[in-house]
Amino acid sequence: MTTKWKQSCKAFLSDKMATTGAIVILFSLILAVFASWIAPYNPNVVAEGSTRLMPPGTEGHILGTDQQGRDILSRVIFGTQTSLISAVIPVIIAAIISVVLGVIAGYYQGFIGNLIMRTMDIFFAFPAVLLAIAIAAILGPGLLNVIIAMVIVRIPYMTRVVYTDTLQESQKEYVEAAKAFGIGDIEIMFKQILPNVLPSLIVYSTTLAGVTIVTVAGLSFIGLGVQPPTADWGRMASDGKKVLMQGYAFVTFIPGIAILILSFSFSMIGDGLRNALDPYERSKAKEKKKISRKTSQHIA
Amino acid sequence: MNVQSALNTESLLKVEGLSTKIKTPEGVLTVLEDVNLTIEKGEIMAIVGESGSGKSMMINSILQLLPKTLLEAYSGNIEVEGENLFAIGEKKMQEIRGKKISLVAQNAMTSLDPSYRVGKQIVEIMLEKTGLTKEQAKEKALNLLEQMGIDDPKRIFQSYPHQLSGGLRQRVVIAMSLACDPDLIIADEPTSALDPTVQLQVLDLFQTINQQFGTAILMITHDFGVVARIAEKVAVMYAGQIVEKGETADVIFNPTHPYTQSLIKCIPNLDWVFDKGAGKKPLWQIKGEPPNLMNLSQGCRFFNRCHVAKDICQSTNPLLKTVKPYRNEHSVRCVLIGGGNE
Amino acid sequence: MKKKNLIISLLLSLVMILSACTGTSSEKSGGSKKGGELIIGMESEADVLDPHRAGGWVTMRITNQMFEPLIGEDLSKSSKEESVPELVPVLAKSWEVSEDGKTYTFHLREGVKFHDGTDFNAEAVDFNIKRLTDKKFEYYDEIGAGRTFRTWKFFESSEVVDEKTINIHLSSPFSEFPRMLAQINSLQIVSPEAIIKNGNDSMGENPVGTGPFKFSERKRGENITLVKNEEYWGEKALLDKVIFRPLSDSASRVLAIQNDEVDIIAVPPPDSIENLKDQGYEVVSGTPPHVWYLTFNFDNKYMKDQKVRQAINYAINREGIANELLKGTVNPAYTIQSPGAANYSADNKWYEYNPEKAKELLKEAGLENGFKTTLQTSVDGSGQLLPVDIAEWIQRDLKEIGIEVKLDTQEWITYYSGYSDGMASDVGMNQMSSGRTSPYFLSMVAHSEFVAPGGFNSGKYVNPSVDKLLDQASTSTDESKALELWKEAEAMIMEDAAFAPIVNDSAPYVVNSRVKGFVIPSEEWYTLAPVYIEN
Amino acid sequence: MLRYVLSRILSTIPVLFGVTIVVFLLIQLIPGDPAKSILGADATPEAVEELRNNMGLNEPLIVQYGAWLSQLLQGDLGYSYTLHTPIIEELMPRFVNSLILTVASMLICVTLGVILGLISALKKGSFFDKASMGVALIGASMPVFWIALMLMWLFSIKLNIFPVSGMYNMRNPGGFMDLLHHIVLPAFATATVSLAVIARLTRSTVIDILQKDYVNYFHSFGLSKSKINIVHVMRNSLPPIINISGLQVGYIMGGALFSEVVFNWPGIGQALYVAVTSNDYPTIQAGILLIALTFVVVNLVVDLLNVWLSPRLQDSIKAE
Amino acid sequence: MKEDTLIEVQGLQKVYSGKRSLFTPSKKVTAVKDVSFSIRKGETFGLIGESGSGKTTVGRMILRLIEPTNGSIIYNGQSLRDLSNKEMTSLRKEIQIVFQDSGSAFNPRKTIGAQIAHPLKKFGENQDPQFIHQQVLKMLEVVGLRADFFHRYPHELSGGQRQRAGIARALILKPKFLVLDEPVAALDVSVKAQIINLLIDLQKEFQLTYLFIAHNLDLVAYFCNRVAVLSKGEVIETSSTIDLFNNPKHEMTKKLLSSILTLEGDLGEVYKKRSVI
Repeated sequence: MTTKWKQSCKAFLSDKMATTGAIVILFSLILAVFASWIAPYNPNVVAEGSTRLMPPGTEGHILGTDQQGRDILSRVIFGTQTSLISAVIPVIIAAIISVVLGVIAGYYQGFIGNLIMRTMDIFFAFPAVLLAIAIAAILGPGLLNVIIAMVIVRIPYMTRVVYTDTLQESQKEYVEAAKAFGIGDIEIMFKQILPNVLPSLIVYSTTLAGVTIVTVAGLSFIGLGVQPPTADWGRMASDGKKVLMQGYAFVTFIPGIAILILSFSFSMIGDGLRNALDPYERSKAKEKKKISRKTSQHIA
Repeated sequence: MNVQSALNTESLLKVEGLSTKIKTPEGVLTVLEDVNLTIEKGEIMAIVGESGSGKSMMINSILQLLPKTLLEAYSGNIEVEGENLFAIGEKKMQEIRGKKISLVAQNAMTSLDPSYRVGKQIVEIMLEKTGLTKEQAKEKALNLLEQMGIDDPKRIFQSYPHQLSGGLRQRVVIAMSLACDPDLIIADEPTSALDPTVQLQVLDLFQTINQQFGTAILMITHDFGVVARIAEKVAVMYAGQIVEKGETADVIFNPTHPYTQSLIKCIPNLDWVFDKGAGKKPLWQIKGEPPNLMNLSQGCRFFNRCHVAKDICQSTNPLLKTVKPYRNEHSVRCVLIGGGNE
Repeated sequence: MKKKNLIISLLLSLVMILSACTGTSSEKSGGSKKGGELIIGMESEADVLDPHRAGGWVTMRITNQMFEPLIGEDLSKSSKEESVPELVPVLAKSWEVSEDGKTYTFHLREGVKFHDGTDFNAEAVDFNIKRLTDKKFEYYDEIGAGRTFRTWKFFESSEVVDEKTINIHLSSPFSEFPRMLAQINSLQIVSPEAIIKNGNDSMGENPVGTGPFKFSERKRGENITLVKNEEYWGEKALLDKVIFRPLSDSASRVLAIQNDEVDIIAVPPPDSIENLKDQGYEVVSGTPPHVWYLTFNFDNKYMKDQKVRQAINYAINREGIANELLKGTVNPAYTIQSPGAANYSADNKWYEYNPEKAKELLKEAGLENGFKTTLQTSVDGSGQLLPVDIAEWIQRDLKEIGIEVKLDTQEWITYYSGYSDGMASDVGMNQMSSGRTSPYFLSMVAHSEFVAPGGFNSGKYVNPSVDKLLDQASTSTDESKALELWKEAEAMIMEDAAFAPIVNDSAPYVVNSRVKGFVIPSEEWYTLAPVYIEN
Repeated sequence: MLRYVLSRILSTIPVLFGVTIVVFLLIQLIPGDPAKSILGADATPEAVEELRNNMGLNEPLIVQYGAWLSQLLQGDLGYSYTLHTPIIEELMPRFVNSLILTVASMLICVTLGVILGLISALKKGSFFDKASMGVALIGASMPVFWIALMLMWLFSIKLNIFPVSGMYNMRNPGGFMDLLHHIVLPAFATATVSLAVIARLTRSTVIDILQKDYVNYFHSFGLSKSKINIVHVMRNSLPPIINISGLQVGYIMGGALFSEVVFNWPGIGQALYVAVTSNDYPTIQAGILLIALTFVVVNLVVDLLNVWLSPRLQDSIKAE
Repeated sequence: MKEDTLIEVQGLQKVYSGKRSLFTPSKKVTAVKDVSFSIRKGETFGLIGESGSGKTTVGRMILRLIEPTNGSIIYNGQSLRDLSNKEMTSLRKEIQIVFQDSGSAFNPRKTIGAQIAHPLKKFGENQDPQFIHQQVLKMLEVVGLRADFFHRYPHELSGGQRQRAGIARALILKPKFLVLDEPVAALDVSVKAQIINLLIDLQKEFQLTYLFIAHNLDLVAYFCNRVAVLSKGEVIETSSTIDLFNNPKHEMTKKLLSSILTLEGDLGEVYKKRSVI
């Protein structure tokens, strides 16, 4: 590990909020992987002797049971699976695609760059949530389709981030130096420029992962998310609205809090990473303020 | 104010034993140590130093512009016309800024608000700091611009900063610094970003201002050429300390501190160009790099780079000693010349 | 379900009968109470208010207040009073059928005017018929025709005899024709003048009919307001104004009635009903023609076996679903025929809960060790109740007899539009909720003519004997004969166990107690003419 | 300048064109048959085929696009599959209602967001700063529908302060005050996330401007802090804040879908929700298109506003 | 072309097409109008001019980092503009550039050693890692950097050290011709001299030819044999340093010369003095 990364790690770990966020994510990862061992009940079936809407604190059901009598704790635990998958996978895929598009567009500019970025502009005309809804509505509900929708929706934003960074980096003299040695474009783009673009993309992706959890929950609310009976926080929260009016707020409240905690943790890590990658990032951040304004619409 | 201090008001600015400590993530840093300076009314003084020598900290200390989050502590004294800046409180300090002492910023481009016409920015200062009406302020601003050698002051008045060339911008900033008729202008490397031809014009402008308004000027620079051109007195700074000060001619033609000597010798000698027989002399160079203030050794701060250093320099912290006590004070911080403590 | 199509509507403004029967009210209190403004919280936004084009019951419940058919159903009696709404004359004061059963003669009511002031007459009826049947007609309406085609299955021609008499000629006897005319999406009479003046599309935006309520205004997403038709030909409505308010979220509907923002709400969440009753609201329900049933896939190797189908039928605890899961808002269903139809009898029960019998049957089929299969269901949808919960209940019940059921859940419309495509051979069964007051419903679900893909017989159930019975029944000219035939067909279908009926919705409405005269007949819709608000 | 405005307006044409293509293609990707959707699952195959022909669904894609676009240009958004009405009639009144909600949400998130961000920036590192930024981040981590549900639970059910649904009290509509009473909860629910975004951006922008040379320079003249903050810091923070606020319009229109559904607000979002759940593709198509167009217009306005606010941009435009 | 000419630039021109808008035709910006000069083997050729005069663009065009709009560049008898990319790549070993230290001349994410080694790894004949490592260490020594700088990151170096590393990188493939693009402009006075001395030493050691781009004249006067003065994209005067300083012909040149600040005041004073003598 290079000293730079060591420094960044140190800075990150000294950030209490970010570390807490990382611990929460790690914890939820463990929950997701070992859900079947950890969860006290089958999340999709009413346990023997359970009745509907047992309040939190009931013996055997710490977080109570839902409107069908299923154990909420178990459903929350299993819900980490879909939440993590739907948050992380689309962001990773979108990041990979965006890196290619953004680096090429930023490095070549001209016709290719214009073509890519103008295409992205078209997608910026759609509020991200609506675009996701439209795509998911057309593809039909289901986890895979949610992932596809989120990938499509995230690409323009991430591409823009990569593009701006690449644009700046490619004007720097170390790139000219590489060109002066006759080093090929591909190598310059992906070996020289990319490492400098990645940190801010990682920061952005982390934040986006948090946002994506929230967006996916929104899709679930509309019925476009993961299909029942699979435990999914967004759907749990929106299904709970049926009994919300009768005073059973916890059915909605608990999964919502789970979404909040996970999403918040990703944001904290994002913030922590941003600070940790300082001061190098800060100088860059200034240059690209203009763009970050555009991209801060990401929360969508 | 008692009689004694009233007598002392002769000096416009008097800095005595000033040390400035700031907070950094790595710990407390002493950026200025034991700085002594006096500027009389109507005088042009230069401070010469390379990056990291503490020139900017000087300005921030004098105008007390260091944010609380950054400042650890001051020690020593700064007096303006006999008033101790550390004692007068923020309100009075606000009075002094702009009216008594004003600043010519280093980078004129970034020091003007891009959203307003430059005239408005000059007028704004006048309106707040002086009792002028809007019309009076505008008239005065136009006058000032004209005095800055600007041909078309009305147009410039109506321009936005980005519409002006570097030289014009610098003139506007100088005009701004004169808005409230200050007694002292501190000019922070006002020409380092300019093309050589423009640099010369701006330097001349400072001289004109000095002569015309009797304004004292503290010129911060890294270039002895600039010093030679306009300053009457000069102080050479190295690593947060003044290492040599005196009348310009004395310092330039009789540099005493090894650092000053080196700096002056670093300037390329052009004799070979004009005197065909002269031939090129190798360029004088100082070895090494300026020290990191974070980990200073106890002795002389120039020790590592010094071409005449002796063992004693490594262990003894030199004091600023007068080497030429008569007529024009010329003092040097070097153990080998003036001696030191410990 | 959004049995969105086809059924008839009727405007029940048979006011005379009404005032007599429901008479609890109007007479005693005299004029003082007969007014008021009624707000109904609907389960979704209505679609187009053109009665020919309307696609859902939600809309038909509104258009039904403004439009009238020639023959209607008596909606003034609750399901308990009358399990099948009686056919009554509305805009036709009487009608006759020819000997061969192919010609219907309608004698039209006199003195009827449309809301726009134009006269109702035989020409108007003819215009309406042409709008739905005659492709060459200037005002032919494709969508309307598409929605009402079942009524016109045997239609040949119409003939204006005189100002107040019209003949309709059929190509074959059609015993259910009068009942079909009384259904929604049939021959509700719209004002020809309005269409001639403003075009076919205008009827949806500005409906003009003959009913006891007139259209006032519509704010999309907010409300549809009807006002009393002061010029009504019969007994006038009691309410001054009716506001239909779409509240698609069931919880919001509950809250809205609790906050007194609405007077009546449709489809309350089952969980809320006890609560609301305790708070003094009335829960009105009936036995509308609705059945939630499983369709077995005859392409599936297990489901081909009649014994397996019967075993599944026996294995499901319908009482449990109705009372425990759905809190008594539904009744267990033991026949595929939906309530409200003449041939329906609650006493006709097939396959009452008997898991032992089910296991036995499986054993006979050679499947004592059980098998795995898939059940497709939607996640929600109109009339679907709580489809996933019900499916999960069934999943548990079937596990008891060794059948492992995998649930394949789909979003409603995807599911609904795929339903008529049929099932892949690895899918064991799917599920639907539907129903008609006409026994013709049996043909829709079980006749080979409607086999998927393209028809409503999603399981591809084909039994020539059933087909024959159904055909005879629908073309019979003798009503009682037809009834017998329908019953015979029903029994045969149930013996085949082509379906597993699960529950019948009782369509509960929660009503503020000051609302009087609101009755749920054995239909998917109701009349508001006798309703009033008690001060 | 006028020329720039014109050319900027014209430059949205390719974007709009692209938007129509995307929207059109989206709908083409749908499996299933629109004709069938219109007629219902139990329609006869013949009827379906006939409708397909009449709807032009058997034409090549490009012909269909052309036809669709030319209809669009005439203000015809097509027919709803499920409502059987011209979509424009369905959406336009709702569009107005959505705009009302959007404007209310914008008012909330811009005023509160800017105030919060400004105070946090000026008191950087203070408890207020940390607390409000923490809350802002939490606010941005919640699904809108959930915020809406929780607000509804607390304020409508538990405290019974605000109505649960709708825009007006149906029984006795009370004009503006009634609207205000109804709009509070949905507007707040919609605004939360944007409020957080605006607060965070305002904070970072102001902190950034506070570090600018010219701000320090004006300090060196002894100008009062509050005046510098107002005249210089706020003025220069304005363009980014306006920019982000403009972008929030898009987010708010997206988020409004959720609060409209929860609070039964008769807006375009609610119509979209219904369209999505009933696979009414033409309505989805039209709704998305309408919102995208609005968003493009808002962005255009924001861009022009920024140019108007930035002398530098104006000049670079003149130079072009 | 004379025997001893290493590089000859003829009528070099660079026109940037500005952004086109719907209503205005694209506006063209001429960065370099007409530049011609030739550099002899082993000499240091100065290119001076005020900011915006196009001097940096000329430097970049010689390396074909920027494609010229017009004109020819003849290096050692070969027209650079006619070379294929492949041929140009092999020629790049001979022509190198040292940038002004702006902190961005090195990739911040890679060690100094790796970056100096990079061209060797790419184009060197001997690919033995040990050999490459040795070469880099040798080069570090040549430019006066300790071996432990090999593993450092650019931001851990001071400006002067980075500039030395930049020179090392440029020299690693043993080039014949170096473009020095304001290599000391951002450095402190005390460090400036170190770098100039280093460059002078290296020139002797490796028989290098320099194109020295600068905006202030004192260093040019000291460092260069011949000078071309650039103004608004055009060469207004080319001559030997001595001639130029003693006998400036163009007004602009005179103005530039008189702006040199010396310890005795500006050079104008010197001229006055000399003319008196």
